[in-house]
Amino acid sequence: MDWITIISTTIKAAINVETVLYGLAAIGINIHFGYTGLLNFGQAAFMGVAGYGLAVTVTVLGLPFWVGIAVGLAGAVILALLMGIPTLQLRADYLAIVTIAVAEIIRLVFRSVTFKEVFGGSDGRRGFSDGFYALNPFPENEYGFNLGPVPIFFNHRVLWVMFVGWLLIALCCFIVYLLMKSPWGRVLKAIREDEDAVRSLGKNVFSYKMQSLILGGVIGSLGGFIYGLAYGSVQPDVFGTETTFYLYTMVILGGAARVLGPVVGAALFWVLLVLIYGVLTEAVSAGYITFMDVTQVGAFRYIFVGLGLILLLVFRPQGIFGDKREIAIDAR
Amino acid sequence: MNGAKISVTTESGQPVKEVTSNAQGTWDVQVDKPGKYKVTLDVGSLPQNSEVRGGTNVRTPTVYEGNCSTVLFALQPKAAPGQAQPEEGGGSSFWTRAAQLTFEGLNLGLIIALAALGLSLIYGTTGLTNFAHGELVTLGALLAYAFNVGTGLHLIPAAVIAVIVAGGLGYLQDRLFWGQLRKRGTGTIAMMIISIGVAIFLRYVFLIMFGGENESYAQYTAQPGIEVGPISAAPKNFVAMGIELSVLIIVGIALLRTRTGKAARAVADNPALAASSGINVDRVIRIIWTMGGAIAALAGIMLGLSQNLKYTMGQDILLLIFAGVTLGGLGTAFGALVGSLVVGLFIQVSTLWVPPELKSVGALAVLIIVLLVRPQGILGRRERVG
Amino acid sequence: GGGSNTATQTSPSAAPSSAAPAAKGDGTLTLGTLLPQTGSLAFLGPPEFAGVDLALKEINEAGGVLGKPVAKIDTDSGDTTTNIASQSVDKLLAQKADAIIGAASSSVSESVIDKITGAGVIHFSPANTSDKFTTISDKGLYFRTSPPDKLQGRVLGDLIVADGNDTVGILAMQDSYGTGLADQVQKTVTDGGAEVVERVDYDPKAADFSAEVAKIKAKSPKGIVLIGFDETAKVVNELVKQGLPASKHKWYMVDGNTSNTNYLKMPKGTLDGVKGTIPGAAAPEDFQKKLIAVDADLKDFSYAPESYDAANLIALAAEAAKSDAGVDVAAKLIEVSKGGEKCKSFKECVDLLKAGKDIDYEGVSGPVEFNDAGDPAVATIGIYQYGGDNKYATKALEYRTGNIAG
Amino acid sequence: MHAESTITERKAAALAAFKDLARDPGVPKPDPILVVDNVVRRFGGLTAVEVDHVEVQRGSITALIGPNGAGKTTFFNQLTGFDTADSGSWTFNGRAMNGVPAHRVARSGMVRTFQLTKALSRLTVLENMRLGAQQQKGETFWRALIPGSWRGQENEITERAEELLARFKLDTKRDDFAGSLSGGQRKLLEMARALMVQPELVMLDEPMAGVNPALTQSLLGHVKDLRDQGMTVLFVEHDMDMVRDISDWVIVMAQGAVIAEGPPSTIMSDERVIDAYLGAHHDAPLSEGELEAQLHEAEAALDAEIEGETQK
Amino acid sequence: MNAGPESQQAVTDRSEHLEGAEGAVLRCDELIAGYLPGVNILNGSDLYVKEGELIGIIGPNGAGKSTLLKAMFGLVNIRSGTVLLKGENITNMKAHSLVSRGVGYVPQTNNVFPSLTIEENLEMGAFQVPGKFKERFEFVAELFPALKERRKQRAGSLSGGERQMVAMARALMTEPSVLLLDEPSAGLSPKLQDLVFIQAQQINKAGVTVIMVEQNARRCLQICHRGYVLDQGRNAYTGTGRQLANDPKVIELYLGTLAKA
Ligand SMILES: Nc1ncnc2c1ncn2[C@@H]1O[C@H](COP(=O)(O)OP(=O)(O)OP(=O)(O)O)[C@@H](O)[C@H]1O
Ligand SMILES: Nc1ncnc2c1ncn2[C@@H]1O[C@H](COP(=O)(O)OP(=O)(O)OP(=O)(O)O)[C@@H](O)[C@H]1O
Ligand SMILES: [Mg+2]
Ligand SMILES: [Mg+2]
Repeated sequence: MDWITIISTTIKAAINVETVLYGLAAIGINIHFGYTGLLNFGQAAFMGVAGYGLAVTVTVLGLPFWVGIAVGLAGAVILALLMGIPTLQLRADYLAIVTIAVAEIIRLVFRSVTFKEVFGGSDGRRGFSDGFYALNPFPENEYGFNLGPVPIFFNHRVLWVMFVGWLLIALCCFIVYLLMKSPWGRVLKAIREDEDAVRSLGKNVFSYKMQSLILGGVIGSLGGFIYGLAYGSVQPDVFGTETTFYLYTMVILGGAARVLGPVVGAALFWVLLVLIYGVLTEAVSAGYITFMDVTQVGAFRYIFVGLGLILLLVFRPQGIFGDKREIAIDAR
Repeated sequence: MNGAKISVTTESGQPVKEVTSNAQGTWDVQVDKPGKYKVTLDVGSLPQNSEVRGGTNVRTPTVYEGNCSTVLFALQPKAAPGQAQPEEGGGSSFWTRAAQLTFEGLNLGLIIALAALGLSLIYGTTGLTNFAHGELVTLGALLAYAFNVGTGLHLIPAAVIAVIVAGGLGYLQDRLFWGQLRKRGTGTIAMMIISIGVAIFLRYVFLIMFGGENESYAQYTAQPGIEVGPISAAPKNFVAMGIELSVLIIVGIALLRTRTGKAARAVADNPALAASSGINVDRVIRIIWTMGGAIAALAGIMLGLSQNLKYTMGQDILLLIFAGVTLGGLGTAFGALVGSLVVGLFIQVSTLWVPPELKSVGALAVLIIVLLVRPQGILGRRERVG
Repeated sequence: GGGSNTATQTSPSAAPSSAAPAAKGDGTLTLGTLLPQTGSLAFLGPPEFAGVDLALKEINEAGGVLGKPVAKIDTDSGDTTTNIASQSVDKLLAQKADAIIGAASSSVSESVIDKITGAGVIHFSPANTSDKFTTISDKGLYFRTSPPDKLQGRVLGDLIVADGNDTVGILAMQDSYGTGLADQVQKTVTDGGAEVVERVDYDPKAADFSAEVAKIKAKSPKGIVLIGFDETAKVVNELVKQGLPASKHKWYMVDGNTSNTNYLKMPKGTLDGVKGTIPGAAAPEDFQKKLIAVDADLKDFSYAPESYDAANLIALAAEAAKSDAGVDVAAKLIEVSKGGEKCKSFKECVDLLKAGKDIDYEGVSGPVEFNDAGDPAVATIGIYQYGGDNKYATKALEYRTGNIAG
Repeated sequence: MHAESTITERKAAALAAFKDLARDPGVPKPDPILVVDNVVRRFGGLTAVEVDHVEVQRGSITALIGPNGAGKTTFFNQLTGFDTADSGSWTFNGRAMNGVPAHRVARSGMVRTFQLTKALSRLTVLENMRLGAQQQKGETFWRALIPGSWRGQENEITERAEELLARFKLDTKRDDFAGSLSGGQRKLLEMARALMVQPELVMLDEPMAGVNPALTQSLLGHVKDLRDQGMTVLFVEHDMDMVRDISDWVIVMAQGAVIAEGPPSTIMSDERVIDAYLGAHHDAPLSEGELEAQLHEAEAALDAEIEGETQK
Repeated sequence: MNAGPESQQAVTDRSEHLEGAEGAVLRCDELIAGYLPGVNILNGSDLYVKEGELIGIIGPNGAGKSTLLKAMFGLVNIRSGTVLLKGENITNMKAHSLVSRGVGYVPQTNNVFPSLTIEENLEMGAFQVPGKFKERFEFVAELFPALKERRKQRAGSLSGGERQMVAMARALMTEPSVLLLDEPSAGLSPKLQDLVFIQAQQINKAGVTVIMVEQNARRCLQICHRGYVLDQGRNAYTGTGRQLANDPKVIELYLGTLAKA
């Protein structure tokens, strides 16, 4: 078995762009769900709006990269307002279904033939990342180091995305840390517990929920940008409900309402995905496992990922960083 | 059409050839260079009582190397001057289409309702938002497939066995898994994520066992439709709808009227108090899981019968199921029915106006609007404050 | 390449550090596959894997490439809903694949093309149909053998017109394959003087297709074109249900949906007289038998020929380049695909190459002659017709070969 | 704690204000802080609240009593914006308050507690308390990002919170999650949190139900202190000892309407009130003898009933 | 808690318990229980109740009174110690099995099924004896006429006091032989409070063993045969109702002087 590759790909997965972009989006979910108790199941839409905002601005309108970022951010804020104004009055479970619906509508519109001219149909858009890579300070090369016998290298493009991405993550985590320590964060957490009580204490619940929705949405949209920039393209199906489910999984894995929870959750999720896959493929091709063939490994990987998720949460329902006491209170 | 005169010229107008159509109305021109050509039909050579549809008698096909290119002049009887062109036969009017779509909406809505009922039962009694419910739907369909195609049983007994087996699996699921988690005091949020894990797990087990393709049952595939008034539908649709409706109503009434049904609602409200009232909470939940599993399986079989089977079939309608449950009002059986019917109807009927690729958009938009007007769902009730 | 050779890989010198992205060949041609084992296109995975496997089997039986057996690493491309394709590519690159065959979905390919070509590795898709790839910046490393939509669309459109359908309805799966083909059919049909009275693009994941069919029914066209993959069986169900059977309307299918085992379960005669177009100069039957020998469970054969040809072409180009490095191989791919002595199998071709001749590989999926963009330039389309047993005759009604461009 | 026997200035003032008032429902007060007119709330066929006119005197402690289901909580809900009245209007400090959302009501100085407590479960007790404070700088987004800008205020708030917690015997629980409190502790927290708001009018919905009597007693002193600090208190309570002890004025509701008003001493001897609400044994805890008598009475009634049944 | 050894009437050590507990219907011995891992709420409390007795438990907020009832009733996990019902070990037995052994329980909070109607709530009360529903329903409707009028109203929309009535009524639907009441009078109007205390006594007279937790402590001690004062999860004082009610220490710490005045 090729342990070197397995270890190398696994370590890389822990810090790669996927971790970065899901991590960012998960930080957003953590603000929504973990701190404010908003069951926003439309996070993927924030990513999508940002990614497409950037892509369409640059490719269709021919405007520069920075304008695209601005449009994407504005799109996220507007989406938050549009989603929030009518739905933030709803009970949590209803909010969930409405946000799923909004996200699905957005995805379906992105991929529709009717709007193909703008959004590019099911293949999406590409060719908008040059502006970003033009800023790349790293000369063309492979960067990294050997961890013992394990090579960990990224090329200059990936490195640039990762650099920016991790910087953003650090920034977001710091902001979340500051906010959640502050009275502002206290109001959010209180809203999560009981809105009416918070209202009775003179806080404008709606406004706080909206602030939370916008903040989490904007941070989620950063994930969307990273997606678009890392892959050089956006496709509608990336921004489906499935993605949001995975984001929730990451948040809970890491521990809800913990500053670093979502990031660690994202890393863990990808590590799980890559490690299981690496071990399985290698074991199968080396003949250690005979009940599946190589082309079934993809499916078996998910079976084990599912199992892994189940086991993690069965034995650590509060997630990696979570507080067991909170979970005990949580029981109905 | 015999004897129509056709002339072919190049794009720039140089004549290539003139031909006359043969008895079958076909003709043939050999050209030696690829490019655009202009084909003109001599209207004068047509019979008196016919004309070219669309009016123009010129076609400009492009011929590519090594290919042939066909042009067609559709003829139609000449309408008497001043008289409107007769409606084309065979097409259906707006209202027949609306009727057909309403029927389809009910058809789909009932299947969703059945699936939604299972979800709602389990959510209602245990508070578990079960993202693996789509997989339970798939499970039923695939079980029936296994008995049907795998063992050669006719679909009807195969379906009955599948529903029973799925019920049993539902029971075991709670007995061996969810029940144990409850006992450990696992919170509902953690359970929800666990259910995502279960969904992934099951889905890919299905992929391995069943493969990634669409499959159909051995019987009732492509059953020809019959015309009933303005709609045309296959007999299997009517039978299926009948079964779905009766199951929904029976379960709905059972929940409202029977002791176990009431106990289930009591457990949903407050399990500790239910236990204090002498209700065996675990037993009630197991009954609900058994029923939920069986009903989900039935929904899957009906979906497979009306459509086809695929390992993601349940996942693909999960959103609609959730929409149905929520729209009706969480935790009420009749709410699930009403909500799902609304979802089904809107999906289908909205295609009268929106492109079908966006048909879910219509239904989801309605969902949003309804919830804005009635935040507690159609049949839900507002809770009191204070 | 050389996934098994871990020692060299980990030495610092092997860690890619030069500005030139091309890693030096290590003598073993390593093919990576990036094909759907999971996700919404999972049903396309088995035939594609089988195609590659079959080619590899034949290549290695014929002595391999550059005197060594060709190595292969399979990975999962998933679909666009998860980004696992990117992780798979990481793995392939880490294991020094020289060429990657995949992905099935244009969207997935788009998301990884930069990564693959940036590493100096060939990106060779057997199934991408999006026209974006023609113009994409790919360092000359992107190729595809995917079915030539434009030609197929033209042939099909022409066939429809020739059959005298003056009104046509199109039901097309809404993705780059479906809409691309549908666009071409629509254009040809309209140019030919018939009218496309209704065109419905549908979401293949939709819960059901009754509304789509109802929309077609409203116009009751003479000819109905079904463009899609295996969900077409559901559409057929619906057409029959809503009273638009093949006996009353003329149905046309495409390569993505002509071979589907579900048709056999339908009542006899359901598909009687339906016509379909499949790229490739030979009847698929023989080839399918060979595939089944590789994978006995195979039910669908979509893109198997294209995958098979892709693997063969890469092997031949490597042999011609006398190198297994991606960049070197890519430089020879166009050459071996056209202009020279025609040959049909790897063995035949490689013998010619060894004899110092210029070759022109004629594939199972068509003549495969690459243009400069790495797209196939010429193709052959066969027209097949179904009988009362819901199977299409193994002998095509006719073959049409032509330039794709235009 | 304040010496209870000494009548403070405020108490005196309040008593003076009520001295010459008529005992009619809806009687006008000299200096009302809250004036309510024609508030009606129906649930289906049931009219839960139908208050014609009522006023609450500023700087007083007013008790609102009435049988279960009389509509007291619903009335509170209307006034504080947690439910929308079918009709009616009311003013607080002269400002019309109907249709004003709950949080604005609270901000304008009218704060209520909930009968069925609303502990913010996964916040600590101390955080629950801090949340009550008004006009916190750190509650605006941008300032929250600069800890320096709110630290000082936060410390003050914490100090105030800790004082209150000590009074409410919750200081040992300060770092526990509020969700882990016992039923009575939640009541205490609910009230303490409302006091953190420092409102002008505090509306307490059964604050002492389930609170240990010894503690209740000490808290009553605190409530009187509140009045002395100029706060107005309107509270719902079924504990007549408490009502008698601290209230300056009592309003009685039954079946949605105000049926009587008056000082505690007179109201408790009002026939209607006794009938509707207090029952026969309202004015003093039952003595042993009375208890026996009562029991015999009840038994006799039961026996008679059983006889009646059997004879049927 | 510094349990005052100087208090003469009220007993604070286990000897009385061990003596008295012989032949008790229900007895708990050195219960240790809690909600969160590592935090014990009950720290070894003892309790016994004899056939036909009415027992009162009082104590400050958060003392663990409710926890004690819940522990006996199988709703809180007992970490050590035993609970015996008529000699049978019922430690950590499931609540519904206790109901079939004749134990009834009214919780302090969350004591109704909000989405069920009043009638259905009561029906759930009679879950194990559905045949008796009609007869018992008439009985409780007599006690709380408000409930009868509203029988179709969902309990979730009831006022606090109305809920309390439903909760009490629900427990009276079965005819338990041991009844655990957690603050049954809280939130009720004085008139109904009287009724509850009278009812408790009557039920007890009819042979039912009653354990009652109350913050209406003085009233409770007046009617009960014996009382326990619980503080910090331990028995601080025990004695007859009258003993406790007149013990100056108990008055100062737990009863207050308000009601006496
Ligand atoms: N949302 C509602 N739907 C239907 N009826 C309601 C609703 N809210 C309150 N009620 C009814 O209105 C009446 C008044 O209730 P309210 O809670 O105001 O009583 P209350 O005076 O506070 O009683 P308590 O002293 O028991 O708390 C009650 O009979 C109650 O059942
Ligand atoms: N669900 C819970 N999780 C954690 N701790 C709890 C929980 N419920 C109660 N506690 C803690 O257990 C202790 C005892 O609570 P319990 O409810 O038994 O008190 P009590 O004596 O009934 O008080 P009260 O008179 O206020 O009802 C309290 O300190 C409380 O903080
Ligand atoms: Mg009330
Ligand atoms: Mg208690």
